[in-house]
Amino acid sequence: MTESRYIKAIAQALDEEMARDETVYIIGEDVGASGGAFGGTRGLLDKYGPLRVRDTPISEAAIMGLALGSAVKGLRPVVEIMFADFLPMCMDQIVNQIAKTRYMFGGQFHAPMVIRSPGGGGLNAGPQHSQSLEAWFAHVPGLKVVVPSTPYDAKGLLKSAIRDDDPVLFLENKALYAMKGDVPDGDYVLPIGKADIKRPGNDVTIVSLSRMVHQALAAAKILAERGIEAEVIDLRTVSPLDKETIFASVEKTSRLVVAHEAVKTAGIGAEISALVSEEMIDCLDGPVVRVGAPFAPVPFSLESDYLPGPADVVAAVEKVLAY
Amino acid sequence: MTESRYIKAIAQALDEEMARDETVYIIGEDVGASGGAFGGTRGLLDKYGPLRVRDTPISEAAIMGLALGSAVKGLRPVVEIMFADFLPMCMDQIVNQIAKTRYMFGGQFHAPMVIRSPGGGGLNAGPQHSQSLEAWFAHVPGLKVVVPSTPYDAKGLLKSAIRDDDPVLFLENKALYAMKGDVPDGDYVLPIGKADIKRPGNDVTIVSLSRMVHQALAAAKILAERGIEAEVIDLRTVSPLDKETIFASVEKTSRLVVAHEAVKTAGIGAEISALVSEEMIDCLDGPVVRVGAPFAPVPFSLESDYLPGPADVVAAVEKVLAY
Amino acid sequence: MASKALLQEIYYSMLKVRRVEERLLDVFAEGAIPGFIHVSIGQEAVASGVCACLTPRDTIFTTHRGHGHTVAKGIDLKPFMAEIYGRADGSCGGRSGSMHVASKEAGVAGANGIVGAGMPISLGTAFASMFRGDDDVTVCFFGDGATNEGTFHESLNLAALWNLPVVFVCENNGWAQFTAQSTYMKIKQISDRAASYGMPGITVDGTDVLAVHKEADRAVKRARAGKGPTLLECNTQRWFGHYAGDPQKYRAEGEVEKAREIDPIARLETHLLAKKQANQAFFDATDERIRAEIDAAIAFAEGSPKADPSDILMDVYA
Amino acid sequence: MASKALLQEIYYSMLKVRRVEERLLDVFAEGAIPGFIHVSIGQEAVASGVCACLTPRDTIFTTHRGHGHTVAKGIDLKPFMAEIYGRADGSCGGRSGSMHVASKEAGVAGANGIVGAGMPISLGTAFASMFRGDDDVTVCFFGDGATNEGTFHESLNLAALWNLPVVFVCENNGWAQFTAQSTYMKIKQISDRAASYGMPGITVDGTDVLAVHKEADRAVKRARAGKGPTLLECNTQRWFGHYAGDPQKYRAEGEVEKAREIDPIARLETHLLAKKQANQAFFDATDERIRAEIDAAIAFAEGSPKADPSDILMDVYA
Ligand SMILES: Cc1ncc(C[n+]2csc(CCOP(=O)(O)OP(=O)(O)O)c2C)c(N)n1
Ligand SMILES: Cc1ncc(C[n+]2csc(CCOP(=O)(O)OP(=O)(O)O)c2C)c(N)n1
Ligand SMILES: [Mg+2]
Ligand SMILES: [Mg+2]
Repeated sequence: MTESRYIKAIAQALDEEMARDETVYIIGEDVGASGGAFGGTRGLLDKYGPLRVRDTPISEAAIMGLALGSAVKGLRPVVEIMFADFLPMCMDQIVNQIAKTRYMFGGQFHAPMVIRSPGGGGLNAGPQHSQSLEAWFAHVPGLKVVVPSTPYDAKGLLKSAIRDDDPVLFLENKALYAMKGDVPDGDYVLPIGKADIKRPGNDVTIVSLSRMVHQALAAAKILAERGIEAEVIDLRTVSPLDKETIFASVEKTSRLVVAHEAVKTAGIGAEISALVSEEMIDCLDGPVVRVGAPFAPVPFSLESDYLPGPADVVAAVEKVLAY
Repeated sequence: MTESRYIKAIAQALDEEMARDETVYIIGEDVGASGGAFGGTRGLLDKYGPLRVRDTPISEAAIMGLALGSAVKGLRPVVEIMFADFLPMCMDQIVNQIAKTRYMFGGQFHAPMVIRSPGGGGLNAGPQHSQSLEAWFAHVPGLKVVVPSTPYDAKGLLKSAIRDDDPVLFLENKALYAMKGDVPDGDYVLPIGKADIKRPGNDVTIVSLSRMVHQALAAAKILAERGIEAEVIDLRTVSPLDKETIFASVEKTSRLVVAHEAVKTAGIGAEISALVSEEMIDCLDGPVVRVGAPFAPVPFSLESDYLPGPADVVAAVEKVLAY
Repeated sequence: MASKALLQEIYYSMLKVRRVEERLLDVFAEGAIPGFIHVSIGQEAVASGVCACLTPRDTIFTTHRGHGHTVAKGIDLKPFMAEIYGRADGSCGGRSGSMHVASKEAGVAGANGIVGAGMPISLGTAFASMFRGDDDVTVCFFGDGATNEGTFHESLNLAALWNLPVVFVCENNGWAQFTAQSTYMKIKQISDRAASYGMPGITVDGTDVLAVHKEADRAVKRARAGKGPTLLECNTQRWFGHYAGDPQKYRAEGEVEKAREIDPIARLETHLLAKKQANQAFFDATDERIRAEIDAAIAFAEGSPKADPSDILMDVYA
Repeated sequence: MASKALLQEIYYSMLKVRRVEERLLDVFAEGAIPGFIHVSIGQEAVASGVCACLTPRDTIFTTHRGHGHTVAKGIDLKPFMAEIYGRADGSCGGRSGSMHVASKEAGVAGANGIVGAGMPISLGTAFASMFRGDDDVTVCFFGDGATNEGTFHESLNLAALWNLPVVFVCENNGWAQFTAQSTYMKIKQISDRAASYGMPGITVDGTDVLAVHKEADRAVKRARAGKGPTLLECNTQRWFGHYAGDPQKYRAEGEVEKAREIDPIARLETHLLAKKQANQAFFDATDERIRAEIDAAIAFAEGSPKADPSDILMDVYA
């Protein structure tokens, strides 16, 4: 166990998986000599050489298609897209090609590949470099979507993603890259599709993901001071969703708040709320309240006002409890 | 009032708006001499000439950007993208450029433009030509998203969309193109952002959109035979959502089913369900049940098994009522 | 020079493509096939000339107009036909139909319904060969219209830069759907675009299968030898409409008739007869053999059940 | 030949770009600016040489490295600076910062954070001129790295095909972020790509403002006269890192020093002195004037309040 930053945990996962499986390779803009815009691939070019660490032109669609074709032939590419906001540049390849490959070709071909890309705000990077787009991809059959919130989770989930036989969109979070946490040195994997209870509690369930997990935990602390014990569930994966863990918690608490950084409208919180309404409305002792960003692009200067924080989560819990 | 097909109602709206406002022009693949892949622009090249009806290369991103730049300069482009499944080819232009123009530039520029594109299944067009992607765009601030279900609605809403000062994604439905209905010959507009009660009823609310409205109406007929009066709400617009009309109906019926053709998971039904849970859970006399496609690409051969139909809506209503 | 045996093989391939699509037009008109189909009749020399240079281990990517390439690459006609019929025994389980026929066995990594989308993917199978150090080659077929998609540019640049073993075959039939080439590009010769990437670009008469084969062979050998990609433009003619049933009202009077005068199969017959490398009896026997194969494939497709609705979620994930 | 007045104007423009960005580096290092900034120091001849050919009615599009173009196009420094500071009086209300500065008044239709995204949009302002029959011109600036995006290809093809009044200015500084040109394209001269579209392509020494101005003038006049687009490649040098604070470890030893020896402003000074079109006193006075303008702009930005949080939903829709 070593204390490590989130971005280093990612680099470590990549390193270990490349050492373990020689079909794993890295591809993306500036992933080589410079080790990635955020350092996620640092040291890998020197260690694994230019055949397995591929610097590319600024050609997102070609990168994504290339990765797909190589995956179909049995390689395991890990693509880096520098900001999740650039995923729209290769949206057809992701949605119409990669996600559909196994199904469309009747299982003849499949695409074991990982797309790493950081989303989220907090760096004042403005409207085109701060978005949280996980809800789109949760609407796309054939993709898995992973959203780690800690260095430990990032490493264990990335290793699982690389070994997965389906394409995994691995959405990192820029504002978490510098976050430190304990990370085992050796091999371990965390299951894709399983949520994690980051804090147990009996009074209210807060479902969250990525950076927002930390806001939820901060909120839980404030609530605890008031005698309210919140259970904080970190989804870890938004597609497929871990209904079981969510439902078990709501069964216990009867109260649900869903908190994410993405725009609230048509975000993944809506899906979770709808699932609970649909399948266990009986258990609810109040409305399901969602916390998310206002319906606007991420503003440069007003970013801190825009992004939801612990106070918003606390307010949401209060609303549920006031019922 | 003339009986007209849905696609003809669209062509008529375009014609009338081009006659009314000389800044309106048409741009897209095969929109000129051939009148569009589905006939939506038939006759317009002859009438308005090649400056206002622009056949393009197969270059979706360039088309979309061109439309944006011209809108910024005061023109009112109506872009045709042949299938909604191709919107991912120009996703950056739609999401990062068009939708953000007004906000990002502090209101200095805006993008009064319409993107017409047909979605939906029913033509056995397979996994890359049958998708319903409205939920993605409802998650994008700055866009409006319109989803007409009848020839009358299509004409009135398209005219509004063209006159709107914000970018409007106008999602037509291929399987409805041949549908006939009464359409006023002259000018009329329908408000964007207002839902329409296609059938009043007191027992259960069915919220739907596009082609699924007709499945919902068929379901309502079956239910009526059993003495259940369903209110069928046609959203007409999925962004912004008309909460008022939905809430008023649910207040009356206490029961809600949301039905769409898109994949159920993370579809627009989730947002509607979540809104109701959040703001009027008191009024509900049962779970909010969603009807949508299974979590798979649209299969070619199994399309009719895949697409939700009246029986699915009836089953959903039964589930709500059984509560 | 292509040998007699090879030319006879190519003749068989071209005629097979032709007969398969003629038959598809028939059964489509009868309503036996759901959805829509796009035929390549008149363009057979490209599919057959290029695929004659490939081994079963090589991979091709094709488009909405992909029957010809797929048949020429050697797909088993039975699952091919069953796929187009949307039946359970189709090569993709009937999941996807004409626009998405694929066959792992035959090295067809897929037709594609998105114009320009195959090019990026073709880089990847080629890269896998480089990565593994095998000498397999990838061929990516696409139309003239597709060369205006951004993916063309990104893909050719990357292929040239990395020296990937891929051949880009542009089947230039002068039309993109209902729109003529001059409406969507200013330049005439698409192979000129190769210079933008530092890649050789060649244009051949795509109705002359010998010319196609010769240049394809050179390009494939080049790729196989690790010398990098080539853009090969084959000028050809689309006899029928964009899709089956398209009346082609947008084409000038007499244009289609003129196109049909240039029959790549007849050209090859003339050549074979002149060179005494085949006679009418060979042509007839080949035709008979092909018709029998097609009959069997149609019977297979018609006899195959519809896919099982309970499998609707199968193969979304592993 | 550029007149003395014009050259003095260009000198002022170049020095202004330089001083503005030097000052931005300073205040950024002090932590006054949120987010990140990208400076174009060393590349001023492109911005100033090109923009000297434009009127306020003409429109430019630029990139993440857009301060130079925007200043050279004539933006009022006060709202420019306030925008980069993220203040309410910024030209975009502080909404977007350095990567998205725009000014309707100055004809800057926006910097853009997405590489390659400005090119398609620039087609549209050009098309609007054609549509209306006015003689305004659009200039789209982008980097060498951006020429590998699919949008480059689609945009140049469409511009050439429709003969749009747009000039594509590729500012080739040899680097895309931390990666050298040879890593992402095989060809050396980007203007060669113009041939793919039937468009003239020209390469100039982008550190020689006279050369830039001469070719830009020709291209802009061509566009204004309805004769269509041009691809103008300006070879230049990036003195600083990709973003402010980037230590450029990836550059070879001595490379940055060598780049800095080629100073486009010093080159123009030498020329002006040799031609007796300006003297040291003019240079000094210009510098002083610029510094005062910048001081005023910084004071304005610093004095401007943060945007009002209650306006967060303003301008999402009309
Ligand atoms: C991204 C995308 N845009 C548009 C279409 C619609 N479309 C299908 S085929 C076609 C024309 C293609 O022309 P070309 O590439 O020359 O191929 P051909 O049909 O002539 O074989 C078009 C526009 C599509 N399928 N995908
Ligand atoms: C679509 C997209 N991909 C990648 C990036 C990240 N990025 C920002 S600038 C840059 C390099 C651009 O190089 P070039 O076009 O040469 O411009 P320069 O920075 O040299 O002015 C990259 C890769 C981006 N902003 N957008
Ligand atoms: Mg063609
Ligand atoms: Mg550069």
